[in-house]
Amino acid sequence: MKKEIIISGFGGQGGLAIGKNLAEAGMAEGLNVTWAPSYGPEMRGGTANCSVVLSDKPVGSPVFAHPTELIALNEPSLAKFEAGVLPGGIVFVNSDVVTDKVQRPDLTAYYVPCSQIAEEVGNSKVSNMVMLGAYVAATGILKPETIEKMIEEMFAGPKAKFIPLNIEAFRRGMACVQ
Amino acid sequence: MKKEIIISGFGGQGGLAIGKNLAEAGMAEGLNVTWAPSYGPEMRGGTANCSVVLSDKPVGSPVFAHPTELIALNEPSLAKFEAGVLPGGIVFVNSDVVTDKVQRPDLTAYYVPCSQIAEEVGNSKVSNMVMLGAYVAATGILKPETIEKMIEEMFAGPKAKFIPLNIEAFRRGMACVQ
Amino acid sequence: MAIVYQKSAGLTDAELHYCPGCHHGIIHKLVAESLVELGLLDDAIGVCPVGCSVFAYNYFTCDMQEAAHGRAPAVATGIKRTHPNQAVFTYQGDGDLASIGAAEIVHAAMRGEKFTTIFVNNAIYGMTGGQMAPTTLIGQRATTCQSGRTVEQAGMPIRMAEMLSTLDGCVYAERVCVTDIANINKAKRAIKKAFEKQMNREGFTFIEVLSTCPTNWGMTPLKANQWLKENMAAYYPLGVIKDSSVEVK
Amino acid sequence: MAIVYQKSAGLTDAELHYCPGCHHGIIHKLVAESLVELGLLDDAIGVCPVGCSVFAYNYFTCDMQEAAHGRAPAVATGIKRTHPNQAVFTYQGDGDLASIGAAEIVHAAMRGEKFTTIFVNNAIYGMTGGQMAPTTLIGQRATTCQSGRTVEQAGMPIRMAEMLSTLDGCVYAERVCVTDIANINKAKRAIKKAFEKQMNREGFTFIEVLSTCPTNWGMTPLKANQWLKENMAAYYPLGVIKDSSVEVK
Amino acid sequence: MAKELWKGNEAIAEAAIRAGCDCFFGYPITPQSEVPEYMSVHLPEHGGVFVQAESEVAAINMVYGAAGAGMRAMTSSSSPGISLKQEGITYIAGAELPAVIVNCMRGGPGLGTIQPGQGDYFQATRGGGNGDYRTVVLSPSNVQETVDFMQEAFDIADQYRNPVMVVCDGLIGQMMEPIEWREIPKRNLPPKDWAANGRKGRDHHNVINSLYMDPEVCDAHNRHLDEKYAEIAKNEVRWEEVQCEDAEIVITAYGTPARIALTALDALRADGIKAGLFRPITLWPFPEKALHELAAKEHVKAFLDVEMSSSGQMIDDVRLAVEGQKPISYLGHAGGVMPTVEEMIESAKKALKEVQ
Amino acid sequence: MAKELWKGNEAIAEAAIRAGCDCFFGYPITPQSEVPEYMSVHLPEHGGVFVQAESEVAAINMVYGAAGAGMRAMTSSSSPGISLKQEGITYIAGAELPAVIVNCMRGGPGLGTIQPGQGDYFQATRGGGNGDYRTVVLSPSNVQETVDFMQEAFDIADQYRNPVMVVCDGLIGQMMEPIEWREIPKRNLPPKDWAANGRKGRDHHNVINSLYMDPEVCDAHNRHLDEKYAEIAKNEVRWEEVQCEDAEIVITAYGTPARIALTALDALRADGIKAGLFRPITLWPFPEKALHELAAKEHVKAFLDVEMSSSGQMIDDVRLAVEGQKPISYLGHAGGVMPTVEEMIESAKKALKEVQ
Amino acid sequence: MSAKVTFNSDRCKGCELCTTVCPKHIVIIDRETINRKGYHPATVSDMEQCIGCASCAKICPDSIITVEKF
Amino acid sequence: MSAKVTFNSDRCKGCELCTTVCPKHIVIIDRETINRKGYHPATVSDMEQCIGCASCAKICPDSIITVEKF
Ligand SMILES: Cc1ncc(C[n+]2csc(CCOP(=O)(O)OP(=O)(O)O)c2C)c(N)n1
Ligand SMILES: Cc1ncc(C[n+]2csc(CCOP(=O)(O)OP(=O)(O)O)c2C)c(N)n1
Ligand code: SF4
Ligand code: SF4
Ligand code: SF4
Ligand code: SF4
Ligand code: SF4
Ligand code: SF4
Ligand SMILES: [Mg+2]
Ligand SMILES: [Mg+2]
Repeated sequence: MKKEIIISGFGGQGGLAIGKNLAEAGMAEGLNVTWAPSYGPEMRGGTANCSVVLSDKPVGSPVFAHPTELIALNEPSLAKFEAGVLPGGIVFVNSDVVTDKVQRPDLTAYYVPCSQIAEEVGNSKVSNMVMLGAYVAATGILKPETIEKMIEEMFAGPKAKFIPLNIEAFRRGMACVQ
Repeated sequence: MKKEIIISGFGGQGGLAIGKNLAEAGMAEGLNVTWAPSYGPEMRGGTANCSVVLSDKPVGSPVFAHPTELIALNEPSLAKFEAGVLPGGIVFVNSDVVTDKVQRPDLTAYYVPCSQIAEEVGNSKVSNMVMLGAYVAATGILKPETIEKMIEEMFAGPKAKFIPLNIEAFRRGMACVQ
Repeated sequence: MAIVYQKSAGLTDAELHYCPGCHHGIIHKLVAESLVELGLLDDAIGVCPVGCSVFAYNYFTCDMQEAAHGRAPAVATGIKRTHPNQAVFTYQGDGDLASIGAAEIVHAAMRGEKFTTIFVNNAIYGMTGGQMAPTTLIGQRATTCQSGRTVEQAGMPIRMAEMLSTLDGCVYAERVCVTDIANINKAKRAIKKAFEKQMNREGFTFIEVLSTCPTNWGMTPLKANQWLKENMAAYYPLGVIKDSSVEVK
Repeated sequence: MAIVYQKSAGLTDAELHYCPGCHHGIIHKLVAESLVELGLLDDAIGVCPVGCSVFAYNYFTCDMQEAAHGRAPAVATGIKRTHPNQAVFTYQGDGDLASIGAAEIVHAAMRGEKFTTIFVNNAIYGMTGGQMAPTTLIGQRATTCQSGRTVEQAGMPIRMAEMLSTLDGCVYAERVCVTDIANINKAKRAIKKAFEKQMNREGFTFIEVLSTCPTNWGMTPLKANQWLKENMAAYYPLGVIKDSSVEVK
Repeated sequence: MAKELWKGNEAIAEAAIRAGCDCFFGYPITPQSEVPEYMSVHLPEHGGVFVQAESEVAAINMVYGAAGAGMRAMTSSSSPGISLKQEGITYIAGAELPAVIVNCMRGGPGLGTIQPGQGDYFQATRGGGNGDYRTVVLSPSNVQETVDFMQEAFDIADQYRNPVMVVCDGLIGQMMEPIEWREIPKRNLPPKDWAANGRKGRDHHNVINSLYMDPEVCDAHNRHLDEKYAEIAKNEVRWEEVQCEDAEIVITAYGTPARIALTALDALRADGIKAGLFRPITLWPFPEKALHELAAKEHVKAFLDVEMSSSGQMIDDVRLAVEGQKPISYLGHAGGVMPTVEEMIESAKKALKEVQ
Repeated sequence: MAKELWKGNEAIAEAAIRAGCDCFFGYPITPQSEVPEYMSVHLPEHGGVFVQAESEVAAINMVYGAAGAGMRAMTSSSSPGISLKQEGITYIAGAELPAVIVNCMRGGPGLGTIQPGQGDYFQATRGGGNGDYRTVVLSPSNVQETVDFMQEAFDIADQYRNPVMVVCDGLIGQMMEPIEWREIPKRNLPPKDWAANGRKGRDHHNVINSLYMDPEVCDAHNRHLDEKYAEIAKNEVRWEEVQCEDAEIVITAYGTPARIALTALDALRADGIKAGLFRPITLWPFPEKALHELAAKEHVKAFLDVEMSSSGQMIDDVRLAVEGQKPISYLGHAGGVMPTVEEMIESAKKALKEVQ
Repeated sequence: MSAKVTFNSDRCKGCELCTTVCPKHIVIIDRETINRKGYHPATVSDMEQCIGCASCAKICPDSIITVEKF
Repeated sequence: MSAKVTFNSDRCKGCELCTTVCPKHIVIIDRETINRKGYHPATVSDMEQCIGCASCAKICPDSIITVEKF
């Protein structure tokens, strides 16, 4: 079992954080995980992406040309990475930002209105949790409980008030693809 | 035929110049020659020396541990290099400065009162020419005419007035060992 | 219909890679316009630094050389000494010029090298992601002084224009900024004057431009503009620091 | 019979390798005496440069480190930051400090590193045989400016004490010489004061000592002494350049 | 021990702190800037000293000073910055000071690219500075190893009074991976009675120095260094062999290419090709003997050296070790392009075909 | 042509001027300071530019600027100074600029000694800077060759747009020897239409640069460099073989040890021992093929590598070329002590005895 | 209308600097539009009022503004 | 004699600096002697006049002068 995921968007959209959450959760479930960011000089408007591997075997290459899943948070990301997705792979699109559609017929596409849902839930900052929910639900690679536990740990102590919000966002994201 | 000469004295005593003169003259006679100075940080009172090779074959090493001749312009030089002179070699001592004598019985020693002769000739600056004369006379490796021609070239033009003085010093040096 | 203003012929058509509102872009065009207006463009050789303006060679239409980090003054010396009649300029950031390249700028100034330095002081290492620069203000946060720069740890920020002005070879040093039109106009006058003095072979000319880094300051461009005026200009006084013709206190 | 004066306990018994009359030897002993008199010898760590004083570690009886050419301020920073309560000093020549090491000294001063620099300015590269230094006077001959230094080729000589004094981290800068007893006494007072300020954690302290190089100046020691007083002291004014307690103009 | 997710560069910094690093002197450069950033916050919390130096040259000389005064001192940088440190490193080696230098390599030459590279192998293993000297070079190929190697690096440095480099490429510096904070057995280290940190009553003054004016003394010093290097080579050489027992094609690789090779190995084995990996962990001392012996094995038919370098640098060491016993082919890219699993598979197959 | 007696360093400077050197940027250091000193007087007489730089770092970057603007630019230094130039050299290689760098080597590591050494072989031939690049390295072993090689150095630099190093040791720099000012055939060199020296109506602006942010582009640039290096290796490799036709023991040496070996050769032959000398003249490209073929000859029984280095650096290249065909032994000293004729004779005899 | 201001809107980064220097306060950010770079571009709200002073153009770091006058 | 000046003459470099600072002008170079370093060493011509001010010792770069006083 091995998932190779690319998460890509504008710098500041939170793609790197989604990747970290996936890696953290994978680690919590005892998987071998890696997270590798693209990095470069400060160029706003550019695309920032990261590569995440979740695997039951030791991870060889932390970077790869052909992801099993793509999470595209903006249009340039979809344009850049769609072609490389492994046949039969899944593409998650932040449909609030991206109006383009996935072109390849051999891919499963989920259009997740992350920001909209986040605002519905009450805080635009939780849109990443929505996408995470969608990913977890669609791939089944991670247990929802793991993510929820992770959320609880992330917001331990004084920030505990954010837990329900995040869990709600996560669940709404899961619901999107079910 | 190969001569390997070490000329050594205080910095400023002109030992390096004697070496250069030997090399120039050797070159003029079609020999293969090299001149190699010792070098180091400025330390007055230290000893400066150079190594000269005159040879009818291409010169391999320009430096050597066992000179065929040693020209010692001060006491530390004699002390330092006498032991290394090739058995049967020659040691030229500037007897105006060095009161020590050559210890090894297998060496020929010439004690040349260079400064004294130079002053007799009329200029303390030509003491090097005295030593050169001694060397040429004792070794026979270079023709006296070569040196005299070299002196003429060295003092060509406005400095021509120094020619007789230098030639005189050179000849007096030759006379010392005859 | 006459064109009152358009992109300078001294700039290529390439899109600038700078962050929104970053002053590098404004400073670029003032340099480009100055070269064009003085008729130097076809003659000029520019030297870019390592810093956010590392790609400046993509933007200026004159010949350009990319220097190693901090070494633009040495590179420019190599160029100008062998091309004494041509206009040579360096474009350097504060990390590049005031930190790693401190020896090179001091010595170019001491020797009175006849090129013009455009020193873009944004009080931070922009390109590498916001580390402390020698010009970072006391209390200002950076990724290598996350609770703000302290005197104890890093000393007081360095005023390069003032320091270089102690050197006779530096004949002209002015500090400007580009936060508004009045200052932009002043900055351009200063840059042109520097090039004129260079072409007159007067000596080393130095224009320090206070500049924003909205991204690493963590501010909007407008907020950054404001912060510059209130904080940077207070510590780094604007104006002529040295002019060998008119001695200014 | 009481000893009025003898070789300082701060100096080893090794013979100094300096040329006859070279001031390095005098400056060494002033530093050694100061350390002894302030009770710092057993605590002190000195840093030697690359230059004629490269072997200073053979002469001082305190612990010593030999730095790479020009990097003594960086080496001293590494020592002092990790040993904040001990006395740390660097001893640097003008090639070492003002040329190759310009960035390091500027930044040590900017950061206000709490060590003392003894800067021996003899207007020449002594050790390597008399090349031009940044402090070589206009008209002075050196092996790399054999007809004398010119402004056009090498700029005006750099006044390090004045330049470093523009930096807030430099709390004390004085220029002295050791040509005669009055000046030797002044020099020693300055050196002691610098160490005291260091131990008070005031900041970076800098003593520039004008010094002779009879060998490479091609003069007798006495002639060199004279030349220093007449020429060097004229361009490099003696006295306190900066004292953070008493602000001097 | 619970696993924690750490970014390579931050793990390096934290591991150094845990290894007792007293002081860090550095200068920003991508892709290693997280090391000084982390140090600036956390080293002082542990009583350590952080200074952002004015340059890489200054940083390495600060390391020299602090190390000479007996501290566990460290710097880190990336390729062009490491080039600037060469004089300082040869001084540290010449003066026999312990120090740890991290090179988070990017592609070259010159300014090159900020993406991962391995073009500094020669510089690290042969010494880019002047004179005859060696730095011990540890090469982790995952984040756990970067963590494990930091204490080793400080210990080896102290034990032999020699600079130790930890070289990783930008990818290892930037990526996150789960790690454990394992207890690494501490070595029995000699006292630093040579340190120039103030006499404090000592009957002699200590001197830190790399100058040996007298040729004979300098030569003797070099011989002493040589003996030390021979001892290090004997004691400290490390490598890993993966599925080499029956391998017909052996991939030689370190750092990121080595971990990519693990994936290629699986694929090749799945294809019925007996592939193995020989991974030097100490690049100097290079595991020459082990590789020579492996090359002598009947079942080994060919080697494939894989590096993030245009035409290979470690390949020289591989050739020196293999000594013509078996053919060696090369796969590599410089400048941020990483060799892919697919390329490795293809090259391995080609290399095998050529010997058949 | 009359012979003239010249000091190595001054001959280097004069030869550079005659080769059309436009500008020299340098910093004093023993034992090469006569180069800048000579240049400061004589280069301006020929309309050239001399600047005493504030440091070796500045000097090499001045070379970069002048070379980038189309000039024949040069610098010289000695070992620690060359270490400081490493970043600059890799930039010059990366930006493909022609430049000539002289290293008048002294003993190391660190400050070491100012006496002659050869411990910078690795630095010169492998690149002490970051990334994959090569400098052409010419190694004269007498003053005549230093003179002959200067024009070649500038020409090779211009032809391939690559830095060229001339490495000699302090002895060759300091000694005097008779030389002739021979006419070296000039190469047909490409125009420097890439130079950033002002557009002057050109329809595009020229850029001098070693930055290739995009990994693919950087990789392609590296491949381009590699092809260039392959071409240089094909065209420019030089070596000398002395009495190798029947040699049983072959001494490999360059620079001063090579000329000392000539004396040893005579002595060995006089003793009835068939000794030869294989002298690489280009250290990079190393005459690998020629040496490999020589090693294959029946009559060659063993090699003796001799260097002014503690345990040898060129010996790696010798081993890479010989590839285990014949045993190689080593004789060397670092730090100013030169291998003597006597040592060479003894070592050669020992090496031969060991194979018998 | 005595003057015309043209924006190369695709390249606008929405930094708002131009909006701070117009003497007529007619340079505004068009919050309704997102350009291909993802920014809200600047525009002129009322070209009639423009006096062609070129201030907006002078400050634009990306040099995307052209000003013409009759 | 109220003071005594001793020279470690073997180490004297004959630089003459000490001769310039003696208030009594009694420090001189002994041109009759050459020490093992090859220099004419300094000496005191008339010890009686010495006031033990230590000036000669203070300036000596080689620190070879010791001054004692009753
Ligand atoms: C030798 C070397 N050291 C460090 C770097 C990394 N580096 C790139 S840009 C930069 C600093 C940029 O800051 P600044 O000069 O202020 O320019 P800005 O980006 O702020 O315009 C640094 C440290 C490098 N490229 N080379
Ligand atoms: C990196 C490096 N460059 C150059 C040198 C050669 N060098 C030794 S001392 C010196 C200059 C000495 O001059 P200064 O600092 O003025 O000291 P002085 O000898 O005059 O006391 C130089 C250039 C060196 N050792 N290392
Ligand atoms: S990081 Fe700062 S300096 Fe660099 S382009 Fe962005 S705003 Fe400008
Ligand atoms: S060369 Fe000059 S500085 Fe050096 S010891 Fe001699 S006199 Fe002193
Ligand atoms: S040209 Fe002047 S008036 Fe017109 S929009 Fe621009 S700033 Fe406003
Ligand atoms: S200044 Fe330029 S980039 Fe910024 S908002 Fe105005 S038009 Fe757009
Ligand atoms: S102690 Fe004073 S008085 Fe006595 S000799 Fe020395 S200088 Fe003269
Ligand atoms: S000062 Fe010292 S070295 Fe010089 S002459 Fe006097 S005693 Fe001798
Ligand atoms: Mg900046
Ligand atoms: Mg000096």
